[in-house]
Amino acid sequence: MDEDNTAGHSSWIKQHPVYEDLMNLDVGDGAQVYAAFLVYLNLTEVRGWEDVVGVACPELQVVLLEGREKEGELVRVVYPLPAHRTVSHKDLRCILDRGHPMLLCAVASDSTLVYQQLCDGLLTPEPPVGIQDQGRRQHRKRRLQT
Amino acid sequence: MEAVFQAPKRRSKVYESFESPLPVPITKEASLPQSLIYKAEVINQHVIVREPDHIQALYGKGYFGKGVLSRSRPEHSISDRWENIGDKYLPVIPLSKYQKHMTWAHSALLSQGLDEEVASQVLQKLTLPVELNLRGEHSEEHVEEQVGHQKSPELASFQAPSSDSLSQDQLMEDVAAAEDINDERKDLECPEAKIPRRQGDPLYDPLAELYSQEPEQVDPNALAKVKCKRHDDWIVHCGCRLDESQMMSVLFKSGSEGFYPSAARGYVLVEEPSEEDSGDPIHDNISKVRTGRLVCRINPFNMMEYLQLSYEEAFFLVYALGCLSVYYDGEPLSVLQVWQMFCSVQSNFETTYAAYHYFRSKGWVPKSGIKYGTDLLLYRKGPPFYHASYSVVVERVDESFQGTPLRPFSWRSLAALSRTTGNVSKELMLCYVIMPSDMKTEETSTPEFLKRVKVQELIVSRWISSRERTEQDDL
Amino acid sequence: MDRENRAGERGVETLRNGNAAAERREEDGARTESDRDPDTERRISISFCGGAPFLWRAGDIKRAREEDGVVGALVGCLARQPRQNVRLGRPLEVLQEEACLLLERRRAAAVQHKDNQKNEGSRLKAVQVYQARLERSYEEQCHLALEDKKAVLQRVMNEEQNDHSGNGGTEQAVRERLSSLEKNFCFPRSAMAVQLCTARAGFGHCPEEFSFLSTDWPMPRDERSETRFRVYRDLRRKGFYLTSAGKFGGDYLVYPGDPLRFHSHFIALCLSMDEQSPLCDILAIARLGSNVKKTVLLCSPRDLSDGEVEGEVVYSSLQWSGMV
Amino acid sequence: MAAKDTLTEAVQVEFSNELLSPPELLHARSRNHKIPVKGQKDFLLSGSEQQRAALQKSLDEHWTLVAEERVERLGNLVNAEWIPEEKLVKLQTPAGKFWQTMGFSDRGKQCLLPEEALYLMECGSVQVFYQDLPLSIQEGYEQFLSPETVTLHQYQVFGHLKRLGYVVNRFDPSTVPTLYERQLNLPLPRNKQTKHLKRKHGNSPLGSRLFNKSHCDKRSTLPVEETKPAQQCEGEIMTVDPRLDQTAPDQAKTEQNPQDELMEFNTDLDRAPRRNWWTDTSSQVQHTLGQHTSARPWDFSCIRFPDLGSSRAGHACLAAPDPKLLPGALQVGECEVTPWLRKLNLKAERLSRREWERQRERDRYHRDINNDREVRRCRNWAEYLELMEKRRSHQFKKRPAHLWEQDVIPLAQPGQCDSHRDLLEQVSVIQSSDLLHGASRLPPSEQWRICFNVYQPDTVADFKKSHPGKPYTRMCVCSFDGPVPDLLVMKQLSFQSGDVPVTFAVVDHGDISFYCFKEFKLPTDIY
Repeated sequence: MDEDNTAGHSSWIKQHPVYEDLMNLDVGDGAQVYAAFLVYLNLTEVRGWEDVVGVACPELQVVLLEGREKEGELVRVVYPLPAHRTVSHKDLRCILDRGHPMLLCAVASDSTLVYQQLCDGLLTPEPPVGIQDQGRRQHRKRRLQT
Repeated sequence: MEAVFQAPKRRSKVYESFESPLPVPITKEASLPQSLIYKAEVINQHVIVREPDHIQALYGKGYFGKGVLSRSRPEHSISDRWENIGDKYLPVIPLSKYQKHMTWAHSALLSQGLDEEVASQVLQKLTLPVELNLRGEHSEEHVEEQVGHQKSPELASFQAPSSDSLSQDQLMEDVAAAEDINDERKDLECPEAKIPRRQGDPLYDPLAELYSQEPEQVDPNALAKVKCKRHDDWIVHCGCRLDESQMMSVLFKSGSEGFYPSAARGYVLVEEPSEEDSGDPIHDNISKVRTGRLVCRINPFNMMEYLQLSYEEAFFLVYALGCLSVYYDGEPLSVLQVWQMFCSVQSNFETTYAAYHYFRSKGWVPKSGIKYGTDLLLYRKGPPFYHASYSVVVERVDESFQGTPLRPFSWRSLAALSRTTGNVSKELMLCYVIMPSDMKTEETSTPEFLKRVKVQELIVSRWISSRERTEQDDL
Repeated sequence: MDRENRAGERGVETLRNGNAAAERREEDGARTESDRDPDTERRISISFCGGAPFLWRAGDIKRAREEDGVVGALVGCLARQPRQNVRLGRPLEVLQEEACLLLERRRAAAVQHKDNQKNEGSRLKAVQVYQARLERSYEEQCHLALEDKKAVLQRVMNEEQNDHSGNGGTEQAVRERLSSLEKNFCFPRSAMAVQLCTARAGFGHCPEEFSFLSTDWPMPRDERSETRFRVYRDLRRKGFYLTSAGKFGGDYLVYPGDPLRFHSHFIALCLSMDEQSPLCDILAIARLGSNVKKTVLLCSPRDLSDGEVEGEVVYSSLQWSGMV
Repeated sequence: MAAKDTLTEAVQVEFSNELLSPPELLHARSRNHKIPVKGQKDFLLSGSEQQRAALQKSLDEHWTLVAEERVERLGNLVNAEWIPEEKLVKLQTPAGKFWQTMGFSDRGKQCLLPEEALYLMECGSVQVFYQDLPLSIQEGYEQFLSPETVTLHQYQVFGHLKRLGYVVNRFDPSTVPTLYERQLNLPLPRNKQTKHLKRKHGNSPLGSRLFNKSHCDKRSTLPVEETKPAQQCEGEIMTVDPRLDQTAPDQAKTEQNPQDELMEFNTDLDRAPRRNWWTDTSSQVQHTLGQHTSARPWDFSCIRFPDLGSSRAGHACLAAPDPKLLPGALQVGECEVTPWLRKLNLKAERLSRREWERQRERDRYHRDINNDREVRRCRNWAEYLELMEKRRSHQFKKRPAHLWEQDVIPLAQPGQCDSHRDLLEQVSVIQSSDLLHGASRLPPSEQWRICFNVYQPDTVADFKKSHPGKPYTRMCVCSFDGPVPDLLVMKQLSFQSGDVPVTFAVVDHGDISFYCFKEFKLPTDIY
């Protein structure tokens, strides 16, 4: 390929107004902001989430995303984090205490994403398939504690 | 005692053919084109490949990188609903989505320095409905002609390239052309040569032919809840494909043949409410479109899929294979510059790269192991052909075989890793990168130190005494 | 045989200790359903072996589980079938946290055994008592074995009589055997049944047990064990049963009811609020949780504010998101 | 101690009230020996009567099992005595069937190690007395288990394995043949294995010696001067032996589908740097050997052995090896090999069809430099070099300056490799290490120790204490709350264990998990 081909053209990533918005949230951690943008794209372009917006979390100096999986559903907060980082329960609580169910999203340097769901309190898991009291599924209390 | 080598597990169905182990020619005989050097650029500290045929080659030969909008191979499409229009098979998107793309295009134009009015004008012209050739005897060029007939000459001239390629990069050029619309000379110079040809290019849907038997409309949410029959894992994790019975329960809609067309990705069918005031240009075209509600338009902000390379992948292409140029701010970087940049953006890059290089140079394909909580997954040949054999944690030690671990293990965390790995029929590997003890810290400022590094691999396995076999009461 | 009688038997050995408590008989677990006599309020004894807290007596183990939710892990050979690992027997190894909680609630006392072997006199006396007991046991077993045999013959005789077949000859033969049995019955010593005691039996050589003060509590109380304890106590208070979750990569497996009958719901990870964990570790255990259909529970005690003794514990549930 | 006494609360004596009365004892002989089966567990607490009843039933069964006491016929019990000073249990009546796999004789007396005695107590086979009074299981735990004998964790692992039928013995580092011995395949001297079982009076007890720190350095019975050099070189030997690498690729091949594309795990590539063992420099043998042994410990990579298989082998007579290289009493004189050579099959190797195919495939990609016309035109070495240089500089022009005209240049140039193999060879700059490499230099660890040899249950029938043979694995016992071994520890232990794998038994409150860390070399995959 000719050398001059790429030079000068800028990619749509850089043009994307949402990327600019995220960058303008005044969070110093560039890698985290980029991670947030990848997650934004994944949520909106691939998963069809609605009303996704970036918000700054000044306590953690990170960009979070808020949005709904489907229209009319609850708002969820997504915390995008480069995969090689560490995280403390305090960080997670800082976000959970905003009052929305939360997704923690690890972002690898090749843009691989792994989502985990976090919520406040003790959330009883779904009964495993094949367990006899499967029929009682609907009776169980989802939340034991709030 | 050495661990026994377990043969890699082939995927039960392989949907693509193997091209080449690495994205470089491996016979001297081949008459080599000049363009052996792929191009990547650093965008906010990440390595992105934008050139479609580079993406194609880097992913297809050696499985480097990941599509930023796809789970692995760059194969994202704007919609999972497609319709036949004449000879075209186009994606259908809701009006709201189209409007969102228009908003993006609009702000992109503004940030390019256009004033509000010009931007709106440009955009409006660009997004007028397109009449398609319903008889279908001709392809793209024919459509363009028709489009041209409808529009003013200026518009036609700037739309010609747009319909050919509508990546955002292109839009910017179009805009540049539109700005100079008065200067009739200039827009004719619109450089065809620079535009990557996409017509008939399988890149835009590399898997269309190969995956023809696989329905595309699988609800990802439903898919996420299917357990693999072979592995104690979710089907989306282990990479197995659904068998037929599972497929039936997962499919929410079938009916279409399920393949994407290979051309005309710049067009979209916008799903619009049919009650519209007559006289509206949109309405005029409705009758031409099936069901009267799908309107064909040009996507003003086409987010063509890019390939993102991990730092390790990028550096291997640069340093080991010498086939990648990494651009930063438009300038290509030297090997050393790339090294130093990656070292600064990812802590322990020296160590993780040493491990990556080691496995690549043994002919294996390492990919990110993040979904299992490890550093790397090792595939034989590549993810489409084999299940990953190893899940690798990389550690760094000096020659006294100790050192602050990159990831301090406890028996607890090791137990979790070992179980997680075992559940998906992979082996857990510890990869110790042994740094020579006389090595000075500044030595790692160049990749040449790798020549003095050694690697020790260990396989971690659980030995099952028969108590545990009988003790399966706790799931 | 009635209870009084048996208690009397045992009294002989235990009297020398001059302690009435020794006379109490812990009801055999399977049989106790009933009353809560004041005796059961007696403290559970925790003894230590290699730093690990153990419960040895069946009664203690039962009470600890049924009243305090202490599950622990049986680690010894099962008396009934020692050579298998599926079901194990006493002793019960309990978690440090279980021991701490029992102690904190004054439900248990940690005991130490003092070796008094120096005292030759008391040793000889103990040997005497032991041997006398053995001798008596032999005699009684001898007697019982004879009674058993007799009972069998008697039954045969009765059957013959009821048979009305009028075959007096058989009846006569049985009668003769019965009388010869009286004279010639021999119960070999090797046939005597002896008990191999599980818990300290009282006729051993270090009969004294001391409960000791918490200053001597042989368990480390660093920050991590403090965190674990506070989480344990809080989850217990919520009614959960807990066991160790090492092989699931966590601190506790959390059950909604007795683990004998219920599957666990959670893998609890105890960590202090500020502790930094590698994201990779979180991902690995969350994956494991999704594979075994359990929720991973991050548990952190809040910092104690002034004067607070039992601070709140914060829980966050980590689950497979279903998003891939 | 006195200080502690003052702290203790009032003496509170509470003995087990679990003593059985004579009728109960007699009755116990006829009790049920079945273990009730645990039913399927529930997931949710429903509070239903049915669920409550099921729980009660399980609990009742559970408490019956837990409360049950061991009752044995006196005639079936072996009596023994605990000797705390020696940390041993001596049998007072003849041993039972367990003698085949446990215990040892000391001056005609049958003895058991504390863990063996405790296990047999738990099994109801042995009754142990101390000062003429029987010990309860509890007293056994409290008295037998200590850092000087075996710890609680070690005993829990021992018991776990014994209950499954494994033969478990204490590990004695001196019984491990040195690597040198293993190389020569020398039979183990009898005394080396059996000294474990018979010991001299006055020694500290065997058990305590093995685990006693002060003794741990005397691991070897051989004089230090002799064993050390052999150990020093073990790492090198291991890697040089080509057979060690062979299993992996073979297996891969057999698993391959025949019509699968050609796949070759290239082991040559992995060990290429050190394959200079068998050369025909027999004439130098004497010289090389002398030089090295006098100067420093052996370095096997430098000791050359004569290549007797080669038809070019010039010397049919081998000089006597340097005596310094031979173990102890071994004497080797000059050796005439000519008659021997005649018996060797010197015919060409016969390859199977698949092997032929593979070789042909390899040849196809191999280009003979002599077929190159330009090369053939060269009349001398200088011209050839010139040609090569010219070609190289020609290629340079195509290469971007930012990659190639720098201090650090790429390892390979696109389009300049003949084959995948060539390319991989060019970029393979990182060597793999061997687990045993450098292990002999490492001081033995204080914290990490191998405790047990483990033999599989199916070998019990033929097991002989005097000739235990090679264990199935060796156990290192550790606590779940303790550290995970690092590479250093794994090197030390695998060195100490010789050719037997080491398994880590990790004890988590009575629950035991076993982990192995096995050396591995990922084969090179060429396609």
